[in-house]
Amino acid sequence: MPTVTSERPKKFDLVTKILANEQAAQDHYLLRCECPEIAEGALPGQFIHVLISDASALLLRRPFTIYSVEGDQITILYQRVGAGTDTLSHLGRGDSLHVMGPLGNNFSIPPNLDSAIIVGGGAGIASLMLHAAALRKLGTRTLGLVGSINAARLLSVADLEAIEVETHISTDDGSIGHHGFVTEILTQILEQPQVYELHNPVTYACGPYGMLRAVAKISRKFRVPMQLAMENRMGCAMGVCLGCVCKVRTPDGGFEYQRVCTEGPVFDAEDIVW
Amino acid sequence: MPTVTSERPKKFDLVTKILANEQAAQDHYLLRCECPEIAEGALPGQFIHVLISDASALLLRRPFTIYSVEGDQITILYQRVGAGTDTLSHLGRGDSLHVMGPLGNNFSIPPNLDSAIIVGGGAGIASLMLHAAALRKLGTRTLGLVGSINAARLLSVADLEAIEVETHISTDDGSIGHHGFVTEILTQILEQPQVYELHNPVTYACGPYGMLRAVAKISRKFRVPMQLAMENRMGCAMGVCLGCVCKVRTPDGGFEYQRVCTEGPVFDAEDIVW
Amino acid sequence: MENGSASLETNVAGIQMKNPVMTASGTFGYGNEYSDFIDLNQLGATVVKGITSVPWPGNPMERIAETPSGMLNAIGLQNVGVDGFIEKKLPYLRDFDVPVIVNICGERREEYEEVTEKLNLTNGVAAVELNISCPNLHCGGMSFGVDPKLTYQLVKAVREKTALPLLVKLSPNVTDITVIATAAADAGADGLSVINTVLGMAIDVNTRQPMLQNVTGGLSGPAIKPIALRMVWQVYNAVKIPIVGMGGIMTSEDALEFFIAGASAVAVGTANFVNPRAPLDIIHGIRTYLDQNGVRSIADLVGSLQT
Amino acid sequence: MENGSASLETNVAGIQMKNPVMTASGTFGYGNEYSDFIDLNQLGATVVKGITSVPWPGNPMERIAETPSGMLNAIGLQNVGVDGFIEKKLPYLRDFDVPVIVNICGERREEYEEVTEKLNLTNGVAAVELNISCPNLHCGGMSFGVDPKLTYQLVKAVREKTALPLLVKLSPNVTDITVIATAAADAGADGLSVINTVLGMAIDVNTRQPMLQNVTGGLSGPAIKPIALRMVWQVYNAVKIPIVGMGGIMTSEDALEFFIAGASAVAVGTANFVNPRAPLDIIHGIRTYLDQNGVRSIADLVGSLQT
Ligand SMILES: Cc1cc2nc3c(=O)[nH]c(=O)nc-3n(C[C@H](O)[C@H](O)[C@H](O)COP(=O)(O)OP(=O)(O)OC[C@H]3O[C@@H](n4cnc5c(N)ncnc54)[C@H](O)[C@@H]3O)c2cc1C
Ligand SMILES: Cc1cc2nc3c(=O)[nH]c(=O)nc-3n(C[C@H](O)[C@H](O)[C@H](O)COP(=O)(O)OP(=O)(O)OC[C@H]3O[C@@H](n4cnc5c(N)ncnc54)[C@H](O)[C@@H]3O)c2cc1C
Ligand SMILES: Cc1cc2nc3c(=O)[nH]c(=O)nc-3n(C[C@H](O)[C@H](O)[C@H](O)COP(=O)(O)O)c2cc1C
Ligand SMILES: Cc1cc2nc3c(=O)[nH]c(=O)nc-3n(C[C@H](O)[C@H](O)[C@H](O)COP(=O)(O)O)c2cc1C
Ligand code: FES
Ligand code: FES
Repeated sequence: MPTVTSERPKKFDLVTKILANEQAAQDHYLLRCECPEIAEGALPGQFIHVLISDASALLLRRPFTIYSVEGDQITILYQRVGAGTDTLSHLGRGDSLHVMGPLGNNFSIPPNLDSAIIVGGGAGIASLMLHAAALRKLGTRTLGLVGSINAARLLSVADLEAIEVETHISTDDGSIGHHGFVTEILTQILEQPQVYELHNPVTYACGPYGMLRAVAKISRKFRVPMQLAMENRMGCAMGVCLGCVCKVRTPDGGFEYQRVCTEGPVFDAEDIVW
Repeated sequence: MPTVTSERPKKFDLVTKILANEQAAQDHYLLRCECPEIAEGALPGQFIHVLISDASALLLRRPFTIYSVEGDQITILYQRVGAGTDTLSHLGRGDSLHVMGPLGNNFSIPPNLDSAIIVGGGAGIASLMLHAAALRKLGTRTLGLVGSINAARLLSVADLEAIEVETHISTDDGSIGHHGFVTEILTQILEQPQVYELHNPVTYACGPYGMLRAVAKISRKFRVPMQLAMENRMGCAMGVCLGCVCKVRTPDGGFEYQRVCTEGPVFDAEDIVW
Repeated sequence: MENGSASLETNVAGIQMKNPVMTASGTFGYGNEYSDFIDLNQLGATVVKGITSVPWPGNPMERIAETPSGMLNAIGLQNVGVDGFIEKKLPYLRDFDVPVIVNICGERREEYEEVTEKLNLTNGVAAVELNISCPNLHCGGMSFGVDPKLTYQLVKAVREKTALPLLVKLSPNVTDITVIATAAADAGADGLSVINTVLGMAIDVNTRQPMLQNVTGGLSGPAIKPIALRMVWQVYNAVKIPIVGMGGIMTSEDALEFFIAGASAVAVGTANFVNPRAPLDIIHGIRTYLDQNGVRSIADLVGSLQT
Repeated sequence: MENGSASLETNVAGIQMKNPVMTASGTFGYGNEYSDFIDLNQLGATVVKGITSVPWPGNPMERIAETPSGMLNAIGLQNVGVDGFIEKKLPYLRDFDVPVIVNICGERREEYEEVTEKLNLTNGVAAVELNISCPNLHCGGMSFGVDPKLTYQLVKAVREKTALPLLVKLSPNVTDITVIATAAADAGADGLSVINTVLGMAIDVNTRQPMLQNVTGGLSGPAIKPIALRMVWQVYNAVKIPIVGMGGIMTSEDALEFFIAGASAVAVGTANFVNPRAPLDIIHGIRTYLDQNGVRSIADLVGSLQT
């Protein structure tokens, strides 16, 4: 499997205005803003680093993957988990936002890929949507495994179906779809790939750390190549603070700490030391 | 001259919604909100302590005098001077505000007072408006000396004239009224009180420290009693941090540091050690 | 205690409290100031403003300044003196069912002893908090608290004068707080208050003058919380006597961090200026957390950090 | 220099700079990372991430956490080692017209000496900044910087090895920073960098785990500005060698506070993470201030505090 592309678009640091910031599900929001420079070059899996408020006790920016691009506009899909995303959720049309991006590397598609599975846990699906669109544009058969706590927090199913991704839903409480984890669905699918019309699929995943580890283990078991997007805590998002690292195997059998913001967020699952 | 009343209204700590927050002059704003509890008891010269934003780098509240009371509503008149008042100026109708008050002591009116002069420098006039209204309600002849940097920042003249306070304007740049300081007008008036139909007037003043000191000196020279409102930096505004003190003469010929938030903000000019 | 909920009752350093939340010295006056907002009886304890042997005028203004997520103060221990305190301030507090902890300070050892002896003879004092960490005195104050020998001597001297529970309030302005903590514990302190303010400074660039007339002052508020927490954890691992944790506590989450780091009780300081109900909100939040996490008593949380 | 405006040129500790604004070690990488946003040639100087004799892996994650107006880090000096630096990082920087200051660290004196000697033989190093204050090393690092004797010995040893301008970066985690500053000056330092991060800690109350895998970390950002300013002012009054001030500088007003307190230059750290153009905005703001206040050169501002 080829590693991720190394040609990256130029980065921009902009002040833009929010065009829309609407609830997408319980505790989740879609925020759209005009960023022609970022929209132009953004690759699937890349993210923006957002300054939520000036002169505030919240010092650092917050990273969010680019969920979709329409013309000059980009959209992010974010979950309200703490002070920053809470403040963000209270902003509205016309409020200004400092945005840096596009940052990081991107998901890649091996030549002649026949089929793909994307696995999104919670807001993790946000990192996969642009990539799903890229896969579908190439005509790649794509299954979308979408996991959430419950029906009220289920994300992106309509957006996936609109681009003809075959979605499989699971919820922790069984309020919709499979009662259980996405990992269970993944196992079931990989046990009988032919049933799902999958030929040499690649798995792409994003979600909580524990889910990623589990998905990586399953993909490995079934010898399915996997790319995953990490969501470590970030400082600079520009590769200078070394705050966002994850443990990555080196060819010599050792390991090194690589920057999720720069060498990632997308890694080959085989390379991650869990 | 009797000292200030000691009967103080109960204090409240409320969350209210802003009803209006409009520019009154360059860099100055009138903010109105509904606070029945505070409106009911507020005395002229008393202030509120305002939490401008939660979870913010601006830790402390900001004190503002109650400019006017209409029914259940109170209004403050504030100048944008720093980060807090700048943030405040960006809030609008419907935004919530934490308000504590009414705080501090109040201006007092000696029995049978015939005439009064209020002297407001810049936003200092905000502290005098409610008192001017009280004076006029008693039928006291009241002169209003209003000083500002320039015409664009001139405050409250219409409000004063509406309650028949005879206003005298001065600006630093002469763009309206007397070209110079309010202190010059005050001297001129006190040199010929009869010309201005003043009989045993009392002076009430609020404004920058330097102006207050000058006004106190003039009042003293003409043996005119004077009350002034101090605007020291505040922490708690409740009398516990001892951060807001000013130097006050004690009967034994010494001095002590008294709390502007509790023993003040109104002091007898004679008592202040400058 | 609310029905069916976790117990917040605790005894720290011999001070019996309904809950482990105090108000910090110098930030809650003498109890009466906040009476329109808060029922004193609901507090775990209240620590009064630092008291000295004779009344002190305090520092000239300006005495406070705001900094990012913090404030500086250089009050200079303005207070009515121990006699004034006993006569004018304590009677009000005695009417409540809340332990009163008296924070004491001085320039020389004898002054600390004198104040302590007067408090011994007074009803209504639950404990003494020895302030060896005031950054706003030129002699005395912090100079005791940055030297382990002086700390030991002072604490020992006061210990010999009183049977009241004795807390010693440590300065964060030291290289190794465990050395001072150990000296205080060895000299007989019943508990340690960690931390006092951090020495800081701010300048008005337009006038090129310091924001405080005293030039430097003590930094408090959320800005210092990480420093305070680190010191509580260090002290917890170094001494056996209980710790009252403080420094930047605004919310119950903040308070919980201190318990987990090793504090047996917490004190709320600067937060009172912003939200007079902060101590009550914090008590409520702690109770909710204990209930939700199935923790039966606050003691089970103390020092429970998983490293 | 802009037409008709004040001169920002300055020579600090033998480092000739277009303006007195540097980027702080560990917060600006090796210069190339921010190339999409900022023209390196506009900086007064750039200080690179701490370098050691051999490559270091750094600490396990999580390495950073946000705190009120600040952040904690425990990177653990991950770096490519001095050889890797000279080979892979320095060539890029050499192409610019900006002094490169190399921050060096080690566990033992010999390591500092070894790194220094390698830098002596290299083109394109404007100065060495001796990091004796890294709070995230178990041995070495900060343990030098909190002991005046060890400071003296280490600085003297490195001084004897190099003719490069030598800055010594001080730790704020000390009782009296002037003692360490004096030791470093006496041992031959050309200038002092004040301050490194303040040791702090944060806890996740839900997991009861420290926010940093290393438990404690270094606090930086606006929260520490009052502490940093106080220390710059103390050091300015204690030693004669120039000071590079840092700690929480976000705006030109912040930087001006440091000059007025006694810094001859400033370094911008955490601010880079929030606003990559911060150093340039600060340079611009300083120039405007000097012009508006009729100050002819930055040197006239240094230590101009009116007390
Ligand atoms: C490359 C990348 C892409 C991401 N994309 C998305 C996305 O598209 N949608 C989405 O909902 N979330 C995304 N995240 C996670 C998102 O950045 C965090 O949820 C957000 O920063 C939390 O901020 P907060 O202030 O609300 O929470 P906090 O109160 O700061 O913390 C709440 C929780 O969020 C974690 N967190 C805090 N700061 C960060 C940070 N800077 N980076 C990562 N985690 C953090 C904390 O560890 C804690 O568990 C992404 C993270 C990364 C690194
Ligand atoms: C009792 C009292 C009543 C007041 N009434 C009014 C009023 O009606 N209208 C009005 O415009 N202003 C009034 N003030 C002044 C007003 O509180 C300050 O202008 C305001 O707090 C500044 O906040 P800031 O964040 O914008 O400025 P900052 O950036 O904090 O500082 C800018 C300037 O304001 C001063 N300042 C900062 N904080 C305070 C504070 N807490 N108290 C006083 N001064 C401060 C600073 O010293 C500095 O010179 C009053 C002050 C007091 C003490
Ligand atoms: C205005 C003010 C006055 C204080 N006075 C005292 C005092 O008299 N004695 C004392 O031991 N601590 C005093 N302190 C320190 C506090 O009790 C507390 O230790 C410190 O402020 C840290 O807690 P905080 O961040 O919650 O405020 C004072 C703090 C402030 C802000
Ligand atoms: C992520 C990070 C890494 C740092 N790495 C180093 C380092 O390698 N060497 C060093 O001397 N200082 C290092 N520092 C300290 C900074 O150079 C600076 O002294 C400190 O952060 C205070 O400045 P600030 O508040 O502007 O960030 C680091 C700081 C941060 C935040
Ligand atoms: S976030 Fe700073 S290196 Fe990745
Ligand atoms: S502001 Fe705290 S005592 Fe007045």
